[in-house]
Amino acid sequence: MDSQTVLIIGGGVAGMEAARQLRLLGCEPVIVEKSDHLGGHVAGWHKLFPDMLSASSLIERMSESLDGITVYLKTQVASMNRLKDGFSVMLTNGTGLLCRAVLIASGFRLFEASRKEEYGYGVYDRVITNSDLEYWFNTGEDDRIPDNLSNIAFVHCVGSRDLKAGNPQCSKVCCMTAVKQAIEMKERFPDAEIWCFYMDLRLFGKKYEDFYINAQRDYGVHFVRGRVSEVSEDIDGRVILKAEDTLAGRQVKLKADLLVLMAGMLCNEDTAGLASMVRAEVDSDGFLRSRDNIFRINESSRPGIFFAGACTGTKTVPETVAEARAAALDIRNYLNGND
Amino acid sequence: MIYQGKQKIWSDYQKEIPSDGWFYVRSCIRQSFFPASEKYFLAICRDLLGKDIYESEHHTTCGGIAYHCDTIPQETAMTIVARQFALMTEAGYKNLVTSCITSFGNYTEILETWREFPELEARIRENLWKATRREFEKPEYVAHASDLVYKFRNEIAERAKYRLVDVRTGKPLKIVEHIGCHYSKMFPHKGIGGAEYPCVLSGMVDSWGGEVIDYPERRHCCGFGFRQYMVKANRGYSVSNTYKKFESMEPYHPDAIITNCPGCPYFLDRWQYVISEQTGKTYGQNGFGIPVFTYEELAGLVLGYDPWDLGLQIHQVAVEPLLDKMGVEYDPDAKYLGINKEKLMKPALPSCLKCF
Amino acid sequence: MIDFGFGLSRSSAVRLDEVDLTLYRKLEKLEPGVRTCMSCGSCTATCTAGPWSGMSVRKVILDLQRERASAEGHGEVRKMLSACMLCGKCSMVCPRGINTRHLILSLCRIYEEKK
Amino acid sequence: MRERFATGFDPFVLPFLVGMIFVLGYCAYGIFRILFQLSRQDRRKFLLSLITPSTALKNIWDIFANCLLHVKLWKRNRMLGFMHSSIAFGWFMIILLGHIEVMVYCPERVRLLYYPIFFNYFVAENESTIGGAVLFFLMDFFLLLILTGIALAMIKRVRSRIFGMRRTTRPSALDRVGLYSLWAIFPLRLLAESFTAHISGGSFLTIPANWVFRQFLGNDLNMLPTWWAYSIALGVFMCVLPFTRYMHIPAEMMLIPMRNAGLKIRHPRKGFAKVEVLSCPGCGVCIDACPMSVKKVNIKDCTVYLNRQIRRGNEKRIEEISDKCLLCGKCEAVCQVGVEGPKLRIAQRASRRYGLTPDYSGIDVAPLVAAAKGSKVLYFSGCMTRLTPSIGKAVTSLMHKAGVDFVWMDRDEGLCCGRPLLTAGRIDAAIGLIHKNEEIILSSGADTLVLSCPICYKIFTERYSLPGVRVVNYTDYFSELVEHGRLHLTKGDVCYVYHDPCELGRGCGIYDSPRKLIGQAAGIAEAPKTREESICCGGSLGSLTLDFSQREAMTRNALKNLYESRADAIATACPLCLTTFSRYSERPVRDLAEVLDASCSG
Repeated sequence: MDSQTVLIIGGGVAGMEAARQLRLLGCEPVIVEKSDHLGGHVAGWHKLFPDMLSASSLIERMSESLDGITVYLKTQVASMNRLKDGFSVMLTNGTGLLCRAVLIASGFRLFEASRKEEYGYGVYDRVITNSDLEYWFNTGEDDRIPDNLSNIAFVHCVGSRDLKAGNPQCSKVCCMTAVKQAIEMKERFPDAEIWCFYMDLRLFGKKYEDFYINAQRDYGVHFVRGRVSEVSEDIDGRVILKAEDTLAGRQVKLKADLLVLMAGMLCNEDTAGLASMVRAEVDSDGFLRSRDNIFRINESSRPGIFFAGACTGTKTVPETVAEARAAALDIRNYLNGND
Repeated sequence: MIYQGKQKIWSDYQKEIPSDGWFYVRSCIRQSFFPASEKYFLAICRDLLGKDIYESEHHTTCGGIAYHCDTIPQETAMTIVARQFALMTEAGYKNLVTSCITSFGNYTEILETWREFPELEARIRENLWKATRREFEKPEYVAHASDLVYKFRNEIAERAKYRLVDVRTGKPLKIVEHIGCHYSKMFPHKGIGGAEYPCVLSGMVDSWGGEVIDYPERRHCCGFGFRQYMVKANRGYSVSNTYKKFESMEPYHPDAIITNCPGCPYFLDRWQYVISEQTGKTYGQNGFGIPVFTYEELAGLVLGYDPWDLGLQIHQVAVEPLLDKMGVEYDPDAKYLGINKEKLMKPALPSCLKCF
Repeated sequence: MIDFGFGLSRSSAVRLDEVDLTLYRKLEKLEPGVRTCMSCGSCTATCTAGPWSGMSVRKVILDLQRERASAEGHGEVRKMLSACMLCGKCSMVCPRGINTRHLILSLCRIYEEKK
Repeated sequence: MRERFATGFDPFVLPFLVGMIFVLGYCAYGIFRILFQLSRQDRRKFLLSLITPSTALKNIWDIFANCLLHVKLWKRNRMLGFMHSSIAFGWFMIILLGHIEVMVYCPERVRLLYYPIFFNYFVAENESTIGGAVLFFLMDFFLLLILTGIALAMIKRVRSRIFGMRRTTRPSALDRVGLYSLWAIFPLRLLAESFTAHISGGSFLTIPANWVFRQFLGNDLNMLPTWWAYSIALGVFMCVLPFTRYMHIPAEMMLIPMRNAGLKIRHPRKGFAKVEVLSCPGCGVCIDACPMSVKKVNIKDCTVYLNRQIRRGNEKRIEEISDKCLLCGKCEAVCQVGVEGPKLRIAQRASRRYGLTPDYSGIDVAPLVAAAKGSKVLYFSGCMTRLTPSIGKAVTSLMHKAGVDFVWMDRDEGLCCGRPLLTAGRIDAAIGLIHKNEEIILSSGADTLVLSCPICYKIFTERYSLPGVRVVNYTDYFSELVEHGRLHLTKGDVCYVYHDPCELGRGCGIYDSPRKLIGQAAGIAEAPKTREESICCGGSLGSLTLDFSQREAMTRNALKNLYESRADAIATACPLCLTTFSRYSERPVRDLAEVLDASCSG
């Protein structure tokens, strides 16, 4: 097969950046995206830490760079068969294509916050998720967010580091997202008290600590170490949170006007299906298994199958972008036989 | 509150309940505190709905109280439970229904433990054999009696004489549902509706025309807590928890409380008197308390049984205001009459809580 | 009133939205650094007065942030503060550079104002 | 000789007279007030010292040397010394000569305050007499001297850098009035005397000037206005004097005998403190000396501004200035009149009211006493040394090498020495800790207490009462061990610059022994600012409000001074200096004990 066609599954940040790089490297990328838009989760986000870059402008800029690349929206992979030196792929829109390599960039899904029943997402009027809040930042539309807020609570690790929720892993980005959103909320509601309930603050990246200090010093955000155990609704519709302040060793209660759940990142539900089509492996955390997690994170154990972004584990946007570029290079080398 | 959200959760927590052929085990506490409740449960099931429910005079405590009071080891409780299973097996039944929530929790916990540790089950079988020469089959289904009433709630509603509606205003009565802790907090999938928003009682209230109120301390324990009550020095802790619940439900002005546990109705009822004596505070209208019912009592009222036959006169909190709201016919003078209509003495009235 | 031999006790839970932060707000004005405490406990670990009194700057700050409005006199905080020897080791080790000595002195003065 | 006016009076003297009477009255009232503010013992002590011949003589000499000749200032800065002494001494001489003239020519007028000042107006004398020639010559000479001083003062106002001052104070509005009237006095006197020189005589300055003026101003109409102007300038100066920094002129004359009498600051504002504050000439020497002034925002927190704010009674600023200071003592070391900046600040801090008072009575010292027993020599490392374990380790090693049997009394746990509390103004609390430590040390049975931390050392020497126990700083102790041949130092290759810790150097006067020790153990170099002028590391516990980030510039500035020595490494003798410098230093920083230990074979 002489074709330089590379199938990219997923049109999020990873897929888009990999496509751009692959084309620059002389390949012919084809993007298959199951939703009706490019950009994945980032497209629905408002601002990206740590530079507070507008997510929509980033996605716009990335989309523009895809001019001329075949993109199938609202399409999924129906079947995929390994050929001698490539793959024969059938898409759900009826298109069949032959490609030399496949890049899985299928990303993640947000933990379904209603599964943490005790937090009452979907049951109480004033409970939203991090993603809902970003949507509200973008559109200003959400009936659950009232005009006057005097206490806003953020609960970290919703569906992360939680065996009972089926995900013992850390989702890595939620702490920083919570700090970012806390600051953004304080800017919108300067008189509100903001409370972040955390188990550990995992703020590891460049400038993240600055955000944390700013949130404390300049915005007076309260950080309470302790996981919220349960939430109830009061007669006036506000929510009452119960937690332990583990540093004070005392039970605390908070009546909040808005509760924001920092839903974690899980592997996309269709990733396992994709993996089984090409006999790629799924790791113990449900994400795809890389050849190793240090040196060959972009490679699967099968020739011609590559990974980029959050399909192999929780990633930040810059990490995803870097991985997409690395994967493009790996694929190019693979196609040239320089493995 | 988004009702659809709850419905979505309820759909995840439905359990299969066989409609017939039950081996019934009574509750230690309820036989003393609410004997009429168990009597009317059997009456409703057998006489009204025509179900086959069998009980054996040989069954004993399940050991749950002693287990939760830390006075016997779990193995002992397991052996007692094994004997009950043996009684059921001997009687030819496969479905176990318990009157007591703690028994329900105890049976469930033991069965789950045996599932995880089969060697323990083997040892208990050996223990039982050595002690009593009995053998047993594990029940196919374990249900709580309230599960059955929940299952038959619509049949009861069809036969209802009264509804949980204020006859004077036509508005639904506001009912607080209180679930016993051992019902589903340990094993959410064993309870109807799960642990966070169980619907076993709220389902009954809904079908019988009442309105369930959801107050912040809904999940909280009634305060009984076994050790907390059993030791007198700890009773302040027990009543403080009950107080917390009443303070939390007070703004909603509930008309009644429905419970499915032996201890809960007792403590929610009696502690209202203690709280009134200690703080001067009552939670019902016009100085009355909030009447507390077992689900059988409420079912009995709905079905039109005589309140005094249902044993409501032995409640601390006066039930008459609720009876009046529901429009239940009753004879106030018959309240303290014995079985043969002989006059019993009237109890002394509390200083603060209004009673009859 | 009947003496049952037991009685009601108040909930020990702290109502975060009802906490009386007057003292803490005053302290924030005098020593804004207090906001950046991340409860690492270095101050407590190094405290010269600690072994003799249980003094902990971290706990003092937290108690001020969490104390219930009705709690009388902040007994524990006062006790800890009056054990401080002002040696300055906590200021030296604080990774956030909080001027803990000034924080303590300021608090000692705020209590004066309270009277 | 003839008196020009039989009355011996002219209305133009009135401004001067008013000013003179006002200022004398004010000072007299001030003296009584201050005496009244002193405690009974202090007052007694002061009055007795005035009639004690030795102190009285010392007072006279000190006043002459400091107030008139500005000896101290000369040593520090010749230009400034000349400027100040020319004006002060010159003016004094003019006044003195004026009185001599009156006494010589018209002794009956000696009681008129204005006569010596305006002698040349009232008395016509001829320079041809010997007396006249000498006196007029001297008068003109001193006037010229003053005018040179005034000229320098004017230049200094515009370009202070010429005088080696980077920063100087900003005078207040009244200060300006005082300043300009002071500047005006002497040129006006020259004018006035010049206009009258052909009548009243003059000398090398006034006669030529008179000749020049008469070339184009042919009549005597200018005479009276210039004398008026001169009198007005004097009057204005004296009337504003109590409200300007020039108050230091009379105040210092009070301060010197009070200090010589051994008085101390006992009240933050009254008595001795008041005299110190009034004695501040506002020269601003302390600004450049202050380690905080490396940052412009801190300039207004130097001692000169503290004095100014105390005089104005601006409580908010007094508190800010008092609390910010590092108490390094350099302002005091460079101050010409000896204003005790740090002590004045501690007194302000001590006057503060707290709702919470520390209470250490509950501390059970029994375990500490047990830990301190077992040897005649005790080593107390202090709190800060726990954060610099290298010091404790080096001291222990040196002690072992010297074969000293000792006990490290606060090795595991210890109490603070009380110095931080004292500097924070919590004096009673400090005394509480002092008593606890005294109890431990006295119960231990030791006779020598070695201290490696100068912060502790200062309070141990000043405030502790330890009869039978010799309190010694480790620099002195190790010097002795070396002298007695118990420690053998081998000179290494590294060259150290020694940083004088504030508390050890300016605080306790120990400058030589550390240098000598380092010299024996390694090479030694000096930084440009050293000994009394050493720059505080910026880590001082003295400051209550400076936070971590604000101190960095000070530390870097102090390091810059040390780098100029071109030494390889920095040595100091204070755990706090060690920690603070280590944070930012480009060169290795070592404690004295580490330096010695490295070169000591045992």
